[in-house]
Amino acid sequence: MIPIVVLAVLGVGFAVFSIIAGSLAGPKRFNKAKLESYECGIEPSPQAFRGHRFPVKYYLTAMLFIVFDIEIIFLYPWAVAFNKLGMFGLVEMILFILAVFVVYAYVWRRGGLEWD
Amino acid sequence: MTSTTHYVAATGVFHLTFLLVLLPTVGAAVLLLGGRRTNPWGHLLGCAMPILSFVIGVIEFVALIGRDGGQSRQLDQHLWSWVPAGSFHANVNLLLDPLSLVFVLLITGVGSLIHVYSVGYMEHDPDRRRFFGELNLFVAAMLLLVLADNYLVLYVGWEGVGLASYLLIGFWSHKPSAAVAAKKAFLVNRVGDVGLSLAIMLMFTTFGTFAFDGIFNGAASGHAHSGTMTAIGLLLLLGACGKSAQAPLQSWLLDAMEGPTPVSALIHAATMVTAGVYLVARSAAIYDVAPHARVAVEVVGAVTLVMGAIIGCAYDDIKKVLAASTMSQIGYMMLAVGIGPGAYAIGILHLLTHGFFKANMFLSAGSVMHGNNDEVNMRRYGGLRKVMPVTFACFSFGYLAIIGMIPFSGFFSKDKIIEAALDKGGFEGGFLGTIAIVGAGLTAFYMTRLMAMTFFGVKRWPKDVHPHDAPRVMLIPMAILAFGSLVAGYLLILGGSLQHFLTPAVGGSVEVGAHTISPVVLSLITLAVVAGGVTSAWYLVARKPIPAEPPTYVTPATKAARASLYGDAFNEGVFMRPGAYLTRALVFFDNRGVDGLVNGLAALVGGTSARFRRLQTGFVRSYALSMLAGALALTATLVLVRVG
Amino acid sequence: MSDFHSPSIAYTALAPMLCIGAAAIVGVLIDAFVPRALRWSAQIAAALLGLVGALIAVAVLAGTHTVTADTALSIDGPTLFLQGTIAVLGIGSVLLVADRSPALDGGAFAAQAASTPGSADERAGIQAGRIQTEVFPLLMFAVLGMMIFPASNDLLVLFVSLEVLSLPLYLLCGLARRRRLLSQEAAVKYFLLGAFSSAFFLYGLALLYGYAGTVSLSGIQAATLTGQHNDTLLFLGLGLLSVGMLFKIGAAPFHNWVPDVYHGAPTPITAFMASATKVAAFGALLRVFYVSFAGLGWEWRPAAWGVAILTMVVGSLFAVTQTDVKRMLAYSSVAHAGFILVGVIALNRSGLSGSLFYLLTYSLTTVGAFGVLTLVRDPDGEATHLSRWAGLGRRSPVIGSVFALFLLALAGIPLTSGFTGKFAVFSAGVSGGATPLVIVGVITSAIAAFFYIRVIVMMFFAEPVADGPIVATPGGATAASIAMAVAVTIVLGVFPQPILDMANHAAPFYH
Amino acid sequence: MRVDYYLYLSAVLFTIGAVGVLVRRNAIVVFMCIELMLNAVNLSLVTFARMDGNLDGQIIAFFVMVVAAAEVVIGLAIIMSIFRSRRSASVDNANLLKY
Repeated sequence: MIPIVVLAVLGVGFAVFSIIAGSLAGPKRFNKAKLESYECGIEPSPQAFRGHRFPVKYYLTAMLFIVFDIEIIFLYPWAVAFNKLGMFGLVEMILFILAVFVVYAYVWRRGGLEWD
Repeated sequence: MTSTTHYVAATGVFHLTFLLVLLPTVGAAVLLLGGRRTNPWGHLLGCAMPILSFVIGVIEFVALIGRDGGQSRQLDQHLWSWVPAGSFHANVNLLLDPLSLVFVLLITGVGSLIHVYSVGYMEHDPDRRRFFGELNLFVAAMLLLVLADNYLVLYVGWEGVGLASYLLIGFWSHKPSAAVAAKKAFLVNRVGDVGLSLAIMLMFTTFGTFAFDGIFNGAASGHAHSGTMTAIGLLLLLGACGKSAQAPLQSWLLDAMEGPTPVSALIHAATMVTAGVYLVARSAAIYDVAPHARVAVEVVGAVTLVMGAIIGCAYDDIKKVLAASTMSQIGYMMLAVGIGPGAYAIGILHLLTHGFFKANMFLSAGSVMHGNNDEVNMRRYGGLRKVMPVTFACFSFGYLAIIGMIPFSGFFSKDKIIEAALDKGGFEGGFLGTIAIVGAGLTAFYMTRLMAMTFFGVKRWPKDVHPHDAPRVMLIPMAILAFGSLVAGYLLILGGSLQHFLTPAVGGSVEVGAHTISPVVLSLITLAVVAGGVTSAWYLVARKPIPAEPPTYVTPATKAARASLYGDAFNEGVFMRPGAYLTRALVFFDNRGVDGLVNGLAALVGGTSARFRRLQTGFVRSYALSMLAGALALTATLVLVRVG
Repeated sequence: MSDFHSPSIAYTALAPMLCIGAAAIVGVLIDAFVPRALRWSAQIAAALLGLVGALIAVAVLAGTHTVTADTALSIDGPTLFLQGTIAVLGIGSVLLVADRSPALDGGAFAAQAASTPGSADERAGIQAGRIQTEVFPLLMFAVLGMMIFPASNDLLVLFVSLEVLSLPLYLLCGLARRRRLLSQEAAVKYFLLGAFSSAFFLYGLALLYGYAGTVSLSGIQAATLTGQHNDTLLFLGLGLLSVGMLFKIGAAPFHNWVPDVYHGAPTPITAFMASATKVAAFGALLRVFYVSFAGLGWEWRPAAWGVAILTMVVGSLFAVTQTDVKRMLAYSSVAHAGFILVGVIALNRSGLSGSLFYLLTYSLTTVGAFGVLTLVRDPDGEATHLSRWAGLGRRSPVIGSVFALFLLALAGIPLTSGFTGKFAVFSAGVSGGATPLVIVGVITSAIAAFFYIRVIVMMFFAEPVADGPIVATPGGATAASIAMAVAVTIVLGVFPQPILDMANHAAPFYH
Repeated sequence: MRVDYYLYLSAVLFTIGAVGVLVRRNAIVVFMCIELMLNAVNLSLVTFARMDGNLDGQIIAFFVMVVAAAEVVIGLAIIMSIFRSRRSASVDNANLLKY
């Protein structure tokens, strides 16, 4: 028990120390590149609208991600119990994925996946 | 009534019963939905339908007379199954028995005459077709009401006549007063309707059926709790009060006079307003086991009969006087049906004779108005007997009938009621009898006043008015009704024929042994009181000139006018000052108290609504708050009920 | 953990729901693959086919009693009755939605929901004659949720179907072509409050799960019978669960959204919400209370009485001073929810069948009434303000009389379906020992009659306004929808017996 | 270890969410509060599943998450559209429909 507590204290202490020390010790010289969003060194595109609003495209993409991401929640338990579920589970899951694909087709055909 | 009620299936000519209702319905549908195309012949169709119904009614009457007495005269025509409620099925059935047949004849007979009269009366109205359509709708609904064999169908007719009455009061909707009157009639009637619908619910839960026979047999068996029966009786009475303009729901009737006069004659004098009497008479079996409710009926009848008569003394508007008198006369009928076994038939008898003479007087009043540029103020009439001789003659018949002069019809029916009231014996009988006699005196007073102000004295109409008798199409129905006012009494009373005829429906007359006062003596007393009323009215009203304006409105400028005013104010006081105060108090009560109550209720609803609708703020967060509060209250109640 | 066994699924018994689901998915595919010119008609065809198919399936299934999908769904009399009702309402609403005749200025829906109101984008969309065909799949998904809702035999399916029916409705509310700010506001309000109420529902579900260890309705019933569990959990859960369902039926004090949302939403969608949503939600409410909590009647009745009385009073009282016809009908739907609650509280067989019948009559009349609303138009859209309706009955007697008929039916005047329905529910209430409630019901109906009649008086007795609204000649679809409502309103008033018998045979629940 | 503390925590979270709905003006924040309520319920569900020793609660929590995700998508779309036409996401500004 005690080693765990010690480890935790050390970990938290180190994190707090690094943040505080960094902000105290580091030089404060800002330029454009430093203030920009970090996108693996690529110029972020497109720019945020007048400095504080992002185009709706980001929203759309994020929403599509959430919707398609959430199907995993059903795939995962099914995969875990795949052996027990047998044929029935397979058929149901195929139906489920087909239904998701219908929506995918809709999004694709109506231009939801195009950036511009 | 100890015998069980049992209806036999309709056969032969009685299969036509449904046509009674169907014909006017078709008429109404064609006229109301047909649009302008039906304008040229609409009124003819409108007249034809009730006349045809009347013919069928007469045929069935003859056929019914031909049958053996008793239960074979109660015929049930099954049309279709309507509402299956639980295990029981409410049917749309029509019941043809003596009671309903009497009403059928009254409604279609008087109704036909009034339809014919309206052809002339409404001749220049652009909406005459709609008028006939709505009148036909009324006849259909009223026939359904009286022909129903269960309370549910009766309720349909009840709502139907209410609707038609509402439409017809507001027929001249361009007049704001008519629209207000229609609204008031609607509101007051809703109060009564709630009573009736609750009564029906209660009967259904008590007896498990809506049918008359089932309920009456159940009531007669005496299994039901007496408190329940009293409650049913009182709720039915509430419904009857609303429809029949009985205290305390009487106030709408005076305002209803805003409708065209034929409507006042048919709906607000002869037929619809008697529906309450019909309801009580029909529910005789219920009142037989609910003595307390019966007393309430008597009291309502007695109160209204005096109240209506006193109010009748106060108005200068000829139609309103007649309306007040209608209230009063229906009070007599209520009193009669409240007295109970043996008197039901008398109440119905008075209802019939009243149907004749009151319709007659309304139509005559319509004729007077017709000839006086629609003037209703009696102070602007005077001396009309010379220029409108036929109208005067007809009205006189009605007048003599209503004050109960021998040998006019009112004498027979009203005397019988007074007799029946006194025969109850004891304090109750004496009290009710006295009230009925006083009412007869008051009736004589205000009717004489009306006659004197309208037909006698000097002419007071403006120069540009040229009073004249109405066209023949209006006079003939008036004459027929006037004739009816004279003879209806004999025909109905001859050898107790009506009572005998009605026995299967409302029970036979019960002879009370000795009369409290010998009928002859009683008749003489009543006649003396009536003569007193006539004389005092003549002395107080007709002897002196009548100012063209009612006293309160006269400016104090002219001394001479003032002098005559004081006299007039004095004369107006029925029996000196106390009477005057009483009159005014009652009129005040009627205008402010009851109206105030009704308007107050409406204002309460409207005001509450206007205030609380501000709760709907439009803010999502306040809605969420109300939901959260609701959720807390709901769960708290659930948990507390469990704990507590 | 027990061994898994495949649940048996009676696909035939699910046919009505499968039909609707298929139609919805086909609708999505149509939007994806069919060329723009054909989309609209293809969508209508798919939606109507699905609904008619569901109706036929319901008719074929009549008399089925089965619990399927491992006790998740119960296909029994009430379910089929309600599914049939919903299918009919769906047909009526789809017809209203489908009407894009020029007289209606191109239908009720926005050319492009995403474009900002008043923007050039929006004008361009309208000029190009663009239309949002997604309305139909959304509608069908909502219908699917409504079909499953009353069939749900466990709380989880109940929750999921509640959301399936709600989510498309949130969107549909915001799609009005005119007065878009109102429409969007309605959508936001409906969404936020709807999600709020779902959270309550869900918490109730969780507590009941904690109480019974299961979410199946029969399981919960069994747990209540043993009485060996934690009662606090039970009643807290029951209360919170009820909040979610009472919200959907629009019962006070959870009714605040009703007038705002009904007012702001496109009228065909209002018609759909006021009718079908109410039917589905009452179906679920009835099932939950009749199956799981019937044995606790004495415990939940006081609260239910309070809600019913409040609902009736609030609905009819607030409607009295409304000056907008659409809003007035919204409050009237609140009052009607109260009347139906009387049948729910009766907690007996006739209460169930009475409520089912009432739902049918009320909802069809409502579809018709809102259908008429779409026809009375000013240059800038529907003329819903009461003053604009003055003298309408004189200028166009047919539409005036039809609307008067619907109002009379809503007021419960005899010989219309509304009377029969009210009668069925109230008599059930009396036999179920709720006489005081019925008295309140009768009195509030009397108040309610006042404002219905007021509109009729306005239409027929008032002088027509000078530049009054135009009464559009309905396109075939709207006319068909309204005609259906008229026919049902009259027939169920005069010859209600066959349908009443059906409702009687539909009861009780099978679980 | 007592599991019922999680129930209390869940109730507290639920309440915080409900109160947040009432006091916050920004539609997005209101919506986040509703999500908090849903997730508080999830905590309850998982706790009850643990107490009863069956998995139903956890499966239900999955379903709740899916529904919540769908709700997010729809809700944000609606809030976005009203924000674009009104330039404000305050729920108090959306106040045309009342009385």
